[in-house]
Amino acid sequence: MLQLDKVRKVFPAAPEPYVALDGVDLEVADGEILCLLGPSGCGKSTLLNVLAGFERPSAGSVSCRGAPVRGAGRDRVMFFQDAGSALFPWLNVEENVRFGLRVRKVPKAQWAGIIDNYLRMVDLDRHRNKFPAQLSGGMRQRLQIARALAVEPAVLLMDEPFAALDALTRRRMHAVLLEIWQRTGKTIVFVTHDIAEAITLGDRIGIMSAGPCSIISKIIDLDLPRPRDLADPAVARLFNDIERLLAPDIARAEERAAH
Amino acid sequence: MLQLDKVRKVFPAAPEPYVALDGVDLEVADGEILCLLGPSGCGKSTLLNVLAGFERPSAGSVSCRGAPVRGAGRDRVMFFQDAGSALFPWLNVEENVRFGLRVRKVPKAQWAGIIDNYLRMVDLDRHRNKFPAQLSGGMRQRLQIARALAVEPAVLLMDEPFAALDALTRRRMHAVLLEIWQRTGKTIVFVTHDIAEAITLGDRIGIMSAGPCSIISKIIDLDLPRPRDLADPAVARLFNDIERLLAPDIARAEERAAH
Amino acid sequence: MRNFAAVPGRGVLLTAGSIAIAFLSWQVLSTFIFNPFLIPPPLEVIRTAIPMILSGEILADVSISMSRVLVGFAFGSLAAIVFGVLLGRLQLLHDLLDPIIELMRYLSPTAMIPIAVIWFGIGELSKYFLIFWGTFFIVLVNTIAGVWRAPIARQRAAECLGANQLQIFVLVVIPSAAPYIVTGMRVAMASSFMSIIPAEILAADSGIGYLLQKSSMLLQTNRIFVALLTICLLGFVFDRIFRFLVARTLARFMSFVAVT
Amino acid sequence: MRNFAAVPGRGVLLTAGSIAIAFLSWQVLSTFIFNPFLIPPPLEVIRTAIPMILSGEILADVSISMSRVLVGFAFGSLAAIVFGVLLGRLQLLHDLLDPIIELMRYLSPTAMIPIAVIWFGIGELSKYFLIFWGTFFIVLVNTIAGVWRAPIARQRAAECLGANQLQIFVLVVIPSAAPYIVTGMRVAMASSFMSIIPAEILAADSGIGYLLQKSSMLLQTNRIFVALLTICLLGFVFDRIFRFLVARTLARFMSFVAVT
Amino acid sequence: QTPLKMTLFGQPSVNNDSIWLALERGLYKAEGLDVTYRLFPSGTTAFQSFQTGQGDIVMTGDLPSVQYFFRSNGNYRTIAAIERDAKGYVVIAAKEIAKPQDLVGKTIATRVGSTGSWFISEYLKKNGVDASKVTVKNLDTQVLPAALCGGEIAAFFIWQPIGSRTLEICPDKAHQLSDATGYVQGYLVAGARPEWLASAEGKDIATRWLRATIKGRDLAEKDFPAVAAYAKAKLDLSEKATRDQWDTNTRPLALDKVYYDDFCSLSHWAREEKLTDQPVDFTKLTWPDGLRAISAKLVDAPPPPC
Ligand SMILES: Nc1ncnc2c1ncn2[C@@H]1O[C@H](COP(=O)(O)OP(=O)(O)OP(=O)(O)O)[C@@H](O)[C@H]1O
Ligand SMILES: Nc1ncnc2c1ncn2[C@@H]1O[C@H](COP(=O)(O)OP(=O)(O)OP(=O)(O)O)[C@@H](O)[C@H]1O
Ligand SMILES: [Mg+2]
Ligand SMILES: [Mg+2]
Repeated sequence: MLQLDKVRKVFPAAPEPYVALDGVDLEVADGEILCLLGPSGCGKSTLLNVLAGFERPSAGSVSCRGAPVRGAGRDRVMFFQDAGSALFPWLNVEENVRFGLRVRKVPKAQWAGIIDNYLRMVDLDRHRNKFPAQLSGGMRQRLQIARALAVEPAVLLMDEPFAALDALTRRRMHAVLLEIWQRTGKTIVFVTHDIAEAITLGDRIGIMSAGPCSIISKIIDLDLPRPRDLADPAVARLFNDIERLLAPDIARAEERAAH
Repeated sequence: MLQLDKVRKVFPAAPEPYVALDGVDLEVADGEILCLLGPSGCGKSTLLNVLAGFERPSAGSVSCRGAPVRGAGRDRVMFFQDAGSALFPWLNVEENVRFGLRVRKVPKAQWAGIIDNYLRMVDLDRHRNKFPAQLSGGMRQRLQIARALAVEPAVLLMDEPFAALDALTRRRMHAVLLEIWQRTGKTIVFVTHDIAEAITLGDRIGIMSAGPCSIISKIIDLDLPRPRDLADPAVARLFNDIERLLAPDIARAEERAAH
Repeated sequence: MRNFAAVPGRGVLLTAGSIAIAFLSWQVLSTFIFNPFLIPPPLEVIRTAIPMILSGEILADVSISMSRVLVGFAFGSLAAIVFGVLLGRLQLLHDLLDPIIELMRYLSPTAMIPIAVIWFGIGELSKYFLIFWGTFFIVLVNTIAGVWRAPIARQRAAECLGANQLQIFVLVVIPSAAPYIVTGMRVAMASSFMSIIPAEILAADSGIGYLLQKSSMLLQTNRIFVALLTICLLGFVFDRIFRFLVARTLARFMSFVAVT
Repeated sequence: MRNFAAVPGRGVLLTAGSIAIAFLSWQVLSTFIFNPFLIPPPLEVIRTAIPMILSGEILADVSISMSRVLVGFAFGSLAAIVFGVLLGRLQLLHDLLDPIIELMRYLSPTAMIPIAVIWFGIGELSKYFLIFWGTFFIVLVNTIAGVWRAPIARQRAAECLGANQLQIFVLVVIPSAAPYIVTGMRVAMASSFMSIIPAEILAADSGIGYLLQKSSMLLQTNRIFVALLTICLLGFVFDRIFRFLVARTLARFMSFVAVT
Repeated sequence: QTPLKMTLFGQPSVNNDSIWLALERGLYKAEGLDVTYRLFPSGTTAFQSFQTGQGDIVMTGDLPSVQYFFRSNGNYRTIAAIERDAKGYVVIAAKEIAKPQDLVGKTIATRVGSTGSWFISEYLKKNGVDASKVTVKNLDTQVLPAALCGGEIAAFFIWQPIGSRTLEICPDKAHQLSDATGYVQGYLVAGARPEWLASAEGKDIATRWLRATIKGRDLAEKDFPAVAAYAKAKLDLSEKATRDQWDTNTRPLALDKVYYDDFCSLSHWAREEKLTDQPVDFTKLTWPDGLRAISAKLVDAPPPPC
């Protein structure tokens, strides 16, 4: 359904252009959860921006259900890494969620129910009158999740949505996300740093190499039943494998730092 | 050295004021690392803001080395949770680090050396000409770390500094932080969600209760030698204890959500 | 916007105090240092004003001038906001029209008088037009600047949540640009009050601008100062009302940057 | 600021095209629809201008007016920025002075002529003062708005990194307010060019404003338009230079909000 | 001996031609004066500066000189009537207005508070038109032609060259209904401050200035090409425009009976209009000593206050 073909992304920068992505190939099937792992600054967010249609690739092509992606589409909803910048600061919690419903012309009668439901899901129902500036970092992330889920898009592009949440809230959010996914069959591209999170959620895990000229160096199929338990030896082995796959870049970086 | 006495913090909000902190007592000794854990939105950032002197407590008192805190002081450097908002967007990576050196009147001759050192430490030396808007989320966090460390303050107040870093970069940053701490004996208050991180770094761990009217419900002394291995049974037990301490709030929240 | 909703008590006190000091120094300066014939002291001005107020002369002038300012200012601001959002978003349109705007905005309302007469005659319409002219470009430049600085992430979020271009304009870009637009309107307010004077050169037989001109022609210094003081006071009151309305209705669009 | 450093080729082409269209429509309108004596067509204006250019008359007027505008504008902006940062940061000072400012900013440069003469005589100084007056309040209002919206996190970061109050002003608050200040200066530019006219009422014997008035007195429509067109062109060029300088030296302060 | 410094405020208008030629031909220098000549767009703006103590001699119109005299509590003296004419004021009307009575029910315009208002009042009165049946609008001078050509007003009363410009702009719609002959005369008068005139130096300078200006007048009356050349060079006035005005100029350089009569009439009108509240006392408004020192013939005995 989502398809990236030899995508290259070059940013103009001083003193020379910065090649963030250099030939990324990727296919995400309908109804699949693909997790992306990779070292900080490798180009995960850039990749999501290309998928969302916010950024045009410098070369290569992007398509969604066979149609080339030329801009943002309402079928693909992005969860932004920097939650603060993507919320509408002049709308309170409730109104931020309502925004999507209103512009999608969801019948007014349903609004209250949908909003209550999703706000309760992310545990913000007691804070519905606060404005984004009055929220904590984690609350902003949760609000963005509620807002994105409430419009029930076919594709979710999520950029570290749970990074600022404590372990237990995060676990709850995993359950919520999987429940919705199982019920509605959304396609999800999920960027994270947390290997355990990737294993918990993903059908497949894409590993990106460190930048510049980053690519998806490896794709791992997770043929494990859900829920997945990290204590399970098969899962633990996988965890270690992935950690090792990510390590070479770190090792290289450490070497450089030592000089 | 740092002392909070019956600190209460009430935010004006509609429809009624929100009591974030309600009687927080805390003492942080010189040269200690205190980690703060607590559910999202409980008031950890608020507590740091009060310690930094950015926010006046609504009641209670704050002091640093016996002197009451009346405003920000250059001895206490804050690492902001929202890295993007705290960087100077018109200065590139190198200049952001240089800012602190310049205003602290560090001799010019030393600038280049210090900047190189810290940028290499956070692996941003190859990106020194980029502006904050050109950095990834993790890179912004690392830049803020470099900037804070470069001025070598006596007290570091860190609000989830490593939240957006991948596991391996994060591990490296732990090593860097501990190395600096051991060498210079800084006092560090470290907010995190990651129980493992708290155990790795802390001398003590403070657990905050969920808001509103949050307090520090429990302080745990970690009498374990460093480096600490999560596989070690004593550490693993601690991990579980802490998880359980944090759970009641989550349980309560889950209950509410179910209705 | 910190001050937009200041503590009323302290605010009123300070305002009164500061105005009192200003008037006092004016009184002292023009009595003892300047020639009171050149710059009449405030008491003198008030003495001149009282019969004008009692006879209703000033009130009539004020109401007619204010209605002109209000119409011109409202339409000028509205047109500038609509236009500014379009120019700020549509690069091609901007590149095409910017040079013309850049040429025209240096024409003062006074310079536009002949054109106003040709287009709109010597009735009320041409007066509205001149005040419109004094308002439009200021709000326009500010609106474009505000639109350019509307954070892209916010617009992208709106777009993928399902907003169409018009909705992005109205629901995201304009609110994001609100602090610029409001600042522009406050600046333009002064300009639109100043434009009363050229507007009322045009076949007015009442209004504060007319009073000012007639008194200037006749070298009636006291009456000139009555007119000037009236304009200042009206502007002051207008700005306070504007601020109050902004604080009441637009506070949510104004404060977000400061709070963090 | 997206457009501040537009692609030169396309930019120049579009600019030329858009100005050409504007002049063409002016030519057509004033030849066929308006009375060409009231609004002379551009070719007529140019025909009038040529001997004035060749004789050096215009050049002398332009250079003297430009020097007046530059001095007044530069000092007005500078004073407004310094003042605005202080007022934006020191709440008490703001509350105290705001009412006086709110009263004074409605006084047009024309209204200030008598005071300018009293304080500065009829020489260059009073002309600088009037242009200063036309600049100051606009930049001031924008600067205060910009200072109020300087993100607090940034100021706090600077403070705990070790910056003192002055350093926070200069290194953080002013750069954060730069987009507002620059916008204010661009708006004020139009006002300072318009202020040439009242400034040169004052016993000038050269300058574009003087040319304009002299021609108005004698109803020399063509020459009036030469003067107006010159002001517009000067303003246009001045603004382009200003934008260029901003793009060159201040780009880093301007672009950060849009990029994310 | 060093020349005496003085500053003269004037306007860019052809009725200043006596002064122009005096300047051009060095007549002031010959009188031992070093004249700084400053131009103001109108007598009113010149007075704005004059009242702050700038300038020594100021050229203004009739009504402003009287107004200023009262507003400044008598801190002004007219030292000579430099120029006057009735032809310099005109009534330009739409073609369909053929006689004064046609103005009834129509809107006419002038610059309110200028000599034009006086002209309107005298014109209507002497033609037996009921002033209350005519609407008078205040219009800035530069707007008058557009307003008349656009059909917004039926007529306007104003000084030249605005009238003749209007006839150029829309000859098909406008015509000159009348000039001010027999109604009013517009004046250019020179004035100064009494304390300056009372000082030995001021009196000396004023007298020298008058003497030189009289010589300039003699040249200006005869030498049209010189006036036209000056107007062309300094104001870019066409020869025709200069001619039209030059032809109407009469340059008394005196304080004569005609002056007193006209100003009495002006004073009556101004009091009717509540622009002034007391009669003009010519012994206070004028300073005849300078002219008298040149020639006693130039000054007539003033009438009683009127
Ligand atoms: N506008 C830009 N101009 C220049 N370089 C950019 C720009 N945007 C991103 N980059 C660079 O592209 C690279 C990838 O950035 P990206 O944000 O995609 O990383 P990421 O994988 O999301 O990292 P993180 O996990 O830290 O969020 C980085 O080196 C970044 O500096
Ligand atoms: N300016 C404000 N006005 C009103 N409420 C506020 C304000 N700032 C913070 N709060 C509230 O105070 C509580 C604590 O916020 P805080 O940012 O300290 O949480 P936190 O523990 O840092 O959470 P997180 O882990 O999600 O960052 C939250 O409920 C938040 O909504
Ligand atoms: Mg990222
Ligand atoms: Mg926090």
